[in-house]
Amino acid sequence: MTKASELEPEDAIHRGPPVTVDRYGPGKRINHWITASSLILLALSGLAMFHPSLFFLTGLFGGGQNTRMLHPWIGVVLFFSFYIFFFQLWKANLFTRADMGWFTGIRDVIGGHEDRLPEMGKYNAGQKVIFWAMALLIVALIITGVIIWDQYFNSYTSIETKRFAVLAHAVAAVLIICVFIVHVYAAFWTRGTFRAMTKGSVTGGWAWRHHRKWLKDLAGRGRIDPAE
Amino acid sequence: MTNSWTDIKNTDLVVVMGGNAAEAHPCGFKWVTEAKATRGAKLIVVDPRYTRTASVSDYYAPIRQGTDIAFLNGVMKYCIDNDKVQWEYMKAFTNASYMVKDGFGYQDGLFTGYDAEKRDYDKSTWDYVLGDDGFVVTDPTLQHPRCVWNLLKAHLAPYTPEMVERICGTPKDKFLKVAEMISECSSPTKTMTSMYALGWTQHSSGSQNIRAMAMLQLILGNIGVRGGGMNALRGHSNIQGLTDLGLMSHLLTGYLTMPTEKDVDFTTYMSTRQFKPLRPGQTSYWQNYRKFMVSFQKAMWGDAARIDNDWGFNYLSKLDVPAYDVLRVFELMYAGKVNGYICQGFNPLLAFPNRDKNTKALSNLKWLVTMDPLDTETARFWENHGDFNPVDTASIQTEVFQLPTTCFAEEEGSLTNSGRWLQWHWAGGTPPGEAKHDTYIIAQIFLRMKEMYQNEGGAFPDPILNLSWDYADPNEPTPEELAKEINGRALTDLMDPADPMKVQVAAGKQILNFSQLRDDGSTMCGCWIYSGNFNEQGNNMARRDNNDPDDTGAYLGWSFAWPLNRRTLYNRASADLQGKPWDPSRKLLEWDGTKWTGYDVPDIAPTAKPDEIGPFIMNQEGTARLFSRGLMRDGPFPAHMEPFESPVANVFNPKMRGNPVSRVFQTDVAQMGLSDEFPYAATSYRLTEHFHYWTKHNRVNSALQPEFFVEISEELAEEKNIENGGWVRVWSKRGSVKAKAVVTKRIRPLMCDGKPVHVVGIPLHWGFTGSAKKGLGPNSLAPFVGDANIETPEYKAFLVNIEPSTAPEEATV
Amino acid sequence: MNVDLSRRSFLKLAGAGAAATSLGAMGFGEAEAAVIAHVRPHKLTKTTETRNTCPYCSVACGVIIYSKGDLRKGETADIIHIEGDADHPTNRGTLCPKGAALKDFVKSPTRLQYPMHRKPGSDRFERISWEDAFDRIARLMKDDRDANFVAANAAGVPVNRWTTVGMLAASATTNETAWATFKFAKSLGIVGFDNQARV
Amino acid sequence: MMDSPRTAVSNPPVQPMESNLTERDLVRRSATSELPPPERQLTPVAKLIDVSKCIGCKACQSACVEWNDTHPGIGENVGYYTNPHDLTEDMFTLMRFTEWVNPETDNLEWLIRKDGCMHCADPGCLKACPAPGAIVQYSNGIVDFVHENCIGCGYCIKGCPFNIPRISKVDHRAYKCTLCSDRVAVGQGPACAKACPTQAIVFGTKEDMKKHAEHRIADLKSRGYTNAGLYDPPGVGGTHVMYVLHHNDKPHIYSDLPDDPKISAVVQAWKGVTKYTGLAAMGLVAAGALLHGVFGRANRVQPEDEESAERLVDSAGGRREDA
Repeated sequence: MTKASELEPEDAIHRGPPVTVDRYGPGKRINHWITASSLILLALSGLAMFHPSLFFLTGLFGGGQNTRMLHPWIGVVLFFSFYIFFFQLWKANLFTRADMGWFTGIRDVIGGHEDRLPEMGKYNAGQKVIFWAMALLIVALIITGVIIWDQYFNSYTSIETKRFAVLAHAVAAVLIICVFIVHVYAAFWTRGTFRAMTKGSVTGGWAWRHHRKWLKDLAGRGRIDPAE
Repeated sequence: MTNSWTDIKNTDLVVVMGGNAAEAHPCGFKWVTEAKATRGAKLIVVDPRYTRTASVSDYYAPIRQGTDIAFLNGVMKYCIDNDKVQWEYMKAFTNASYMVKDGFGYQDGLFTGYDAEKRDYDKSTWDYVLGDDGFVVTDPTLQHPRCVWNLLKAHLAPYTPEMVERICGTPKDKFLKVAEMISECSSPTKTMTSMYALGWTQHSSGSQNIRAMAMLQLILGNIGVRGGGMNALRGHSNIQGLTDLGLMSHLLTGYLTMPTEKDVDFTTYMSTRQFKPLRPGQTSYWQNYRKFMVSFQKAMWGDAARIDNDWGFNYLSKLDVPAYDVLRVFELMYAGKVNGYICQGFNPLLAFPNRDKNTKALSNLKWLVTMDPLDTETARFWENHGDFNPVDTASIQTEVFQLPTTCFAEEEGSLTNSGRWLQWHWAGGTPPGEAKHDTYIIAQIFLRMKEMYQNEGGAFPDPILNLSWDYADPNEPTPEELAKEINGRALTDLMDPADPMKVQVAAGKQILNFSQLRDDGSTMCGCWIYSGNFNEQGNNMARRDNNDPDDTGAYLGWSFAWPLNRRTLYNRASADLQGKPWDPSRKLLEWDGTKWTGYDVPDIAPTAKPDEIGPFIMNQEGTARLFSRGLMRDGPFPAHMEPFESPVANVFNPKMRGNPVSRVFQTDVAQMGLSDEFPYAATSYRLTEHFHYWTKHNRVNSALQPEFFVEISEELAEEKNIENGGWVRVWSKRGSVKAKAVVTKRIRPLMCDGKPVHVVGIPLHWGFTGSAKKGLGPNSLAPFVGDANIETPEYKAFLVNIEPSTAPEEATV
Repeated sequence: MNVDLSRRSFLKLAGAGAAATSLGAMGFGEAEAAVIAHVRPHKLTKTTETRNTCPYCSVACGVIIYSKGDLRKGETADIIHIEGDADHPTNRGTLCPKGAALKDFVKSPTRLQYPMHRKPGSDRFERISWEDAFDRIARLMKDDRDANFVAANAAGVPVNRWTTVGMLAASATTNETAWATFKFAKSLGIVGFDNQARV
Repeated sequence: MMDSPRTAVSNPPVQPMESNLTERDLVRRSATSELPPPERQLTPVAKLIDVSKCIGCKACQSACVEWNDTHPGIGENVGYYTNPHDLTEDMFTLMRFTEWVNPETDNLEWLIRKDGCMHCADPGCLKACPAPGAIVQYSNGIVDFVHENCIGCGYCIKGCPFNIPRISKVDHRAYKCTLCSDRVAVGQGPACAKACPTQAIVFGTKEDMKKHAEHRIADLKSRGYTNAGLYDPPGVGGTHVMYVLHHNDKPHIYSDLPDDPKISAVVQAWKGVTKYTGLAAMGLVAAGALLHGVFGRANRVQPEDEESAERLVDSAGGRREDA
């Protein structure tokens, strides 16, 4: 038995067939999608100001002036929305010994041979990496972002500082976009994942296949509602 | 200016002392930088502050304000002691060889004949020894102890470099460097120009400051030559014109003078003015005074000025005092003896010293009329603005009329610049609102008064009823009509003196210039020195030919310069006794054997032989005066005098305060401060970003220099722990101001007579109207005393105290 | 081969898809076309030039006034710019910080527009017509002159002094205005008549 | 078509004139890769500021405000002559005052430098600008801002080695000295150069200005300024606004004029390597995912997984919470 910290309050099994398992409550889902959409908007508006070949993206926001004006505000939304999310999930994302096996067996991960890997809790190591990467990059982006938010914070830092900030902001942005792509693709590739963020539940089979330890813990703790 | 702005490019050395040309006259100063860049000329700045002029100088020497005479006397002594004199020039063109009466002398800082009671000199001994022929006795060898040259040397003897350092606080080595650089210009082929302004005039000994430099320039042979001269940089665009036209209490036009009570009739008046030559064959041009005077009277009163009524001589006021100058008038106003006042484009509340006294004086008026394009403080002197104008509005019973006038851009006419150029300009804009031309306003008031005198009679209406006012539209005389009146015209046919059969000028025609004026009433001329400005050739002030043959800087085809379009005064002195230019590369005139030829209009009769007639034709002597006889109230030689408020005593006479003959009103004696109570030497000045109290109404200039400040040295700041940019209070015996402090390296304490003297600089551009931040100025602090000869207030040297303070308060309305 | 979106999984993607399409609605692809490079239009085109001189110091720099409208054609002229006259021998087109900002002196918000009158003890100026102002001023002057004029001194010499009213003449008016002012003041016998020269 | 003006000492025309600076004269355009080469090469112009002739009168500031119709605010005195205290979107040029005691002579020197856009041959502002056509460089050397295209991001400020551009708080667009491109376009020199009373500011072809500078430097050397020289920094490819300095060996004493200005290495990295590797990285990850998506097998839940889950749940028995 592992500590309850890897389980979250709303996690629960419903008898089948087919068996379904609650993974995210409505709060978390709304929270996730706000974060997700701000990240997408930030990527689009940021890329527009990052490379001339993508400047046309400013059209999405009603022109360059609006893009420049909106981008930082969306950043603020992302920051708060993500960190509300963060403080609910961080415990479950702490690394465990089992995660080592996942990393060493990364080939099997990509090959889809999860049976050859240790059983995963609610989150596998890959998801945890994504989680912590997001957390760190968003901090970096909000800090550097504020430094170069001239409309309000111009007078607080030197130009030299701003130059480093704008560089760091660009690098962090590139990284977070890469992380984002991996995250989205992983969700798509691992069939049956999206419903976790739409319906909020997954099938028992999905849980058995990808997060068997999580499923067993739930079962072990009898987090199962009565058969209908 | 004896020379013109454009002539400065011909100089080898520019001495800016008693002025700050780069800041106050930047576009004229251009010609200094031009001379530096093209001729390798040098620039010396002597000033209590390291000014923006100093920032581009080759050598800067500090000096305590009000001690310029000691400095210049020291330089003169240095030149004489080191044989740096242009001997031939000095001997021939000055009165150095003239013998002076035995009685004359100088002791303990005073000349002979001083009367402490009257605060005046008996000047009878300040004169030449005249021979039986009525001419001055001279000693061309300069050996006789009583000749001007030896008296001058004796007078200068005390002004050693050590004495200069003791009085002026100028380190000996710096003084010697300046003296050495200046003395080089005694060479006939090197010339120096003096550019000065109110840094010399605004002292109780202002006139003598200027005399001292003029004498130095004569010793060096720099008067009348290209790139030389005494160049007074006038402050305002047409202050030269208003002075030339005699808009002063003691003057008539063209430096004709107002009669005094002594001039009981025209004959008596003329007897003291038609100067006879003091040397054989000299011109003494004032012998023509009567022509100018009669023609002036005819211009004023036309047919009412007839020979049988002394040409209307009695229409003129006769003065019972030397002058009803502005200080005297405000003193009278303060005493409740003035009922009405008209301020035409003038802001006395900020312009005259002792603001508190000005406010009280204006409050005593029954009525005040202001004519101005701008909303001046004077027009609102009754309005409470907290610390910026702390008055009790309700108690002020003065009725005020604020009349809006046009400004330069909306009117046509001529202005006379510092170089005596009369330049015509045209209107380019429509006046705002109901603003009117000054001439219209003056005409309206005059015509109404005239009508009242016609209908009601009243006190001596003749000069008013008879004033010639025959303009096409009496309600608004046109600039052309007035300009033609100034030029003058023939009233009857003028016959040619050379050929009595020939008509020189037909009746009604404009005269060519003042040489055609007559004293028999057959000509009229508003201002003789301007005559030629608008003759039958047309409006010469509007000429715009900017050709300059051989780049002399003369520009004879540009506008019109008085007198007779002459660009350099005393220009005959640019050539030697044979009529050859001292410096061929800087020729102005040359004697071709029969007449004077050259680049400028000769300042002498064109056929006057060089070895016979002296260059200074306005003087009875034909020469320039190193010894000015009784013509200046405070002495024939410049002698060191301390300001009335000085941090140190006069080293020649510790008991002597200020200028011994300056006029001091009883009410002001009590308001003089002493150095124990007010230890710091204050001076006032302009900043290049602003023009007096006008440009604070301009958003652009207000942005460039937004707020009133005072400047002090880092040493004084430390002593008083005043921080840069912090608020300070500066106060004198007469008032107190609050200002921002600018702590700078550009002002350093000076060691004078063994004690450090701290200088406090106070710029003058702020008030309580306009766009800039509200502020006060030096006139809240300066003393109500003027120069002994011309009554220019002592704005440049007075005493204050200073302390850290807080921001001034606005009116609580 | 795994990109086989079944109807169900397509619906699952709907959330993300919706975002994209609604963004499209915001005008995707309609990024504004950049304005081609251009400099500011020359603002003096079709203005009227008038030669004048700077009213400040005694260098008397030549200036050119640029106005919309031409006084010489009887039009109203609105000054839009003032600049140094390059043909002028003294300033050669240069101007100091005051001269270079002359337009905003002419147009300063504190330029006076109307005659104003302050009654004794009042705390404000009030509009007055030119006619009323002239009548009142002339009357005040006439009455004071008649009351205080000094016709002759003790010795009976006519002195014609009016000392109870003084006048200051402007230092920036034209010589022509000055001459008219001179005639006015001296003929009235105002001895307290002076100008800025002394200050 | 006329070429570049040779002087600022002339009176502007009032008759309609065709602009001499158009899109066809551009040599650089911000955020634009392939710009058609200009049809002609205008003679490079330059403004030469002779600090040794400058009297700090601020006529250049006045003339600049009046010509460009800006509205600088009225500030306060904070103990210095420099007003306003910094360049602003309404003050394109600024006299900066420094009181410097020369250690060699122990004499005070009041160093007054006219600050403003240097019109670099290699403009950092243009390099940093993300908005196509917001910053342009004409073949005569003028670097100008096209405000309609400006998005107000402030990258130009970070790109500029001289800290010149300023963003308007009102319209959020960048402003700086245009070298009076509108005057140059009709054959006139900049307003500041025309106004400058001592002609410390002169304008003409860059070649002429360099010749003029030589004379001035010779004069200064003759007056003892042995280090007098021309400031035309190569680090930014030279500038079209140059200084004559009496102490050219230490430009920094003139209120921090950079001794050797360059576009910051950080900005170079940001606008260079980061831009390309960044795009590449994102591209690769996306491509990787796509390829994996197309050719790799989907990770599907198998029926036996479901069964195992059901078995587990059944065996887990009834509901109990023993956490």
